[in-house]
Amino acid sequence: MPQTTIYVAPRLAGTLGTIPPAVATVELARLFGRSAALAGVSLTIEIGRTVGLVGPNGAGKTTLLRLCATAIRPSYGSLAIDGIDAQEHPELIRGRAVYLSHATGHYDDLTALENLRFAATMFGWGEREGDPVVREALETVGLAFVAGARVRTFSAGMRKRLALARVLVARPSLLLLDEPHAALDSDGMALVDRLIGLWHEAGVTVLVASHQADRVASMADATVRLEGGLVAEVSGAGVSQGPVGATARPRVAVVGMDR
Amino acid sequence: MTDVEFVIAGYGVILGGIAAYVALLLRRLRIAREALDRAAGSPPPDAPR
Amino acid sequence: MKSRVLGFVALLAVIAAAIFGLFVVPADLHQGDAQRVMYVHVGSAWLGELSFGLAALAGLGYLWRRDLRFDALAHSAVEVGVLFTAFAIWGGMMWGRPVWGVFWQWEDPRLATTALLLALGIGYLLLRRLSDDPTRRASRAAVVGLIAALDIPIIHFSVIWWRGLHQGPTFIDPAKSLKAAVPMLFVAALLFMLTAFTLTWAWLLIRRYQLARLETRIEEEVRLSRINAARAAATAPGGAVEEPAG
Amino acid sequence: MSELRRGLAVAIAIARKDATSELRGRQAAGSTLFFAAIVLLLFGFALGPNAQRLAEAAPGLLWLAIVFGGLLTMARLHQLEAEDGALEQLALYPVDRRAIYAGKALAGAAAMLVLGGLLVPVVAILYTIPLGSAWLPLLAAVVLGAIGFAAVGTAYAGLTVRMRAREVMLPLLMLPIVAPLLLAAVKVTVTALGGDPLGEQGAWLQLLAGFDVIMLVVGAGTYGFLLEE
Repeated sequence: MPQTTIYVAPRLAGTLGTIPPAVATVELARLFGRSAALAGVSLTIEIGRTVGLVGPNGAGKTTLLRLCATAIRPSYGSLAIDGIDAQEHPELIRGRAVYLSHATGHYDDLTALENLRFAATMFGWGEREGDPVVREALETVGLAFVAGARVRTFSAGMRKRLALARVLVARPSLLLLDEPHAALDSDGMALVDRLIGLWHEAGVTVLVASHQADRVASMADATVRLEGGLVAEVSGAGVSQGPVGATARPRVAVVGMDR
Repeated sequence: MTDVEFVIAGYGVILGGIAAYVALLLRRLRIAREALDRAAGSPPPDAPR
Repeated sequence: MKSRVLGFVALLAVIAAAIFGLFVVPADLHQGDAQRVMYVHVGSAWLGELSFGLAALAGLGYLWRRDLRFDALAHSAVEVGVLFTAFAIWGGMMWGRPVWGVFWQWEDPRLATTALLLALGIGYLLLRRLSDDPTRRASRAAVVGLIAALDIPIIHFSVIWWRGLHQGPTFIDPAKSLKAAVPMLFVAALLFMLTAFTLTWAWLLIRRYQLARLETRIEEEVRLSRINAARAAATAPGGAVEEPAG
Repeated sequence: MSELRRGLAVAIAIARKDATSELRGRQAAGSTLFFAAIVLLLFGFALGPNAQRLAEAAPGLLWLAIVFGGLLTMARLHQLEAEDGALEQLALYPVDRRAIYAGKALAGAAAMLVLGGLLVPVVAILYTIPLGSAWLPLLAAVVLGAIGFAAVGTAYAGLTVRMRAREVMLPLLMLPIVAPLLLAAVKVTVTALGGDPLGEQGAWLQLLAGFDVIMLVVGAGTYGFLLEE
């Protein structure tokens, strides 16, 4: 088993020295055009927990992950990662919350090593200190043998492994994995499980959206089931669900209405 | 065209244009107010775009 | 309603200014009656540029405060600005054709600047139509409005230098240059129409702003109804959707 | 100080990444250059064959080809990011948005410099223009023009890359903005090739430089808003 080091973002002390929850949302909603991808989610996830996010397609799993990663802005409601409000200071959350998307986001004309080195620089590793980190990550995800090959030639599974390597190069406090097992062979899936275990041990909060409900349930402290953009059910430890009003409140920016 | 015709065309289009825009604006305002009352009143799921 | 009074005053002012400019003021000694178009042309051009300046400031306001009211003001200012810029171009042609024999005068820096302004405005409005998410639309529009407004002085300088620096024949040959019969009346007519147009512009802007706000509110209601519909449809027993708080 | 150094490292990493992709991308850069060269050829057919008239029009045609080629270049540099969700990943890295803009603008300016630089000899050949002593102001025009075009192009390509009808929106938004740049660049080129009786070349270079500074500042300041989803 290749040696894998997990790097974690420094802990933020909340007010009065308490540890803020990793994720805290109040009636979080997001629209795309006029369809409500997320209709109103009030969740609190404690730090260090591994949480499974399950539900049918279109339930809002990916939207919730992208909101937590600050990839998209909330339409309504509020969201705080490690106590940082996502609307006011998304820049402070970037880097702490790392998102593994379906789209692996690599540059086809660059080699695996070049893509990963670029990611390392972006995550703040210097040229020299980043190199061993990059090489070890490639080793861990089993892509060392194609380090010099262009990503254009990679299969979907290899691209997903490179995306996993990118997560290993980051220093997250919260991981948002969107169907990490997808496109991977059995070894790849085992790799994902091993990594999730390592992240759990290192105290990183992991939110895993997956259709492998049973696989996720066995590793997760808690499971959240989403349906139609709402929380249908929460089970397990470390995750609690808040109330969701029957009607959403218009945003302040719009309210100052003069008929 | 004589000078006067150009002047008439000049003033006509500009003042006429303003008048047309005013009419359009007032109509759109009326429609918007009705739509808002409908939307704010009893919002059917697919309120008119 | 305050703006109703403004509207009424603006209407009277425009009619009076038009009558004054068309009939009271004597024709220009060189350009004859054709010169009368200048009053509406100059008024429109000035309001076009004013609108874009206002839109840029409102855009900045949105980027700073993230309040959609700034966005509504920017949108309204550009729409009204495009209208007056189009009038300015039309006026320029209706004045240029009789006096200098051509509809489009490449030598006239103001005409070129106004044309680019029109293009910038149309680009802004098209950009808004192609975006659906209100906040993203507002951010994009604010940036485009800001860049456009910053470009206007550069355009102005470059076009003036472009024509002025090389000592080719200036487009106003002496025989055709303005020579007001009664300079006092000429200036009065110009200022009168300018004021009338500015009042009209202000009224149009207020009304258009109200319309923009109404449309934002409607969009908001539709968005909220979508969310509330999704919440109401939550059939899952465990769904923690409370009864309406009342 | 380290904040600035980090921003620089990020910008250089992004520019290097784009440069590598450009050089390796078999189709990209070369095809744009050929496109611009063919445009120049067509200009020749449209305005030719009177050599004297072509020589007179050459500066204008050169910069028109650079602008049209530039539109493709700017779109391509951001299309690079759009495939496979790279742009969203780029926006998620914990880096200053101005550094991302600087990196993309640097890559854009380099690509424009190559395009402009290679088109000058093409124009010299096609329209029989003796470059001779004019190369310094021409170089200044191409450099300042490239920077200015990339400064605006990076912001507007970033804005339109995820939009519907982006092929028409990028030119529609950009062309009015770069009108003064085109005007100034052509004037510098004309005075460089045909002599500068009025000594206006300096003024035009200053206008280009001013345009570059303004667009770089506002571009960097607003790029963050353009990345927002």
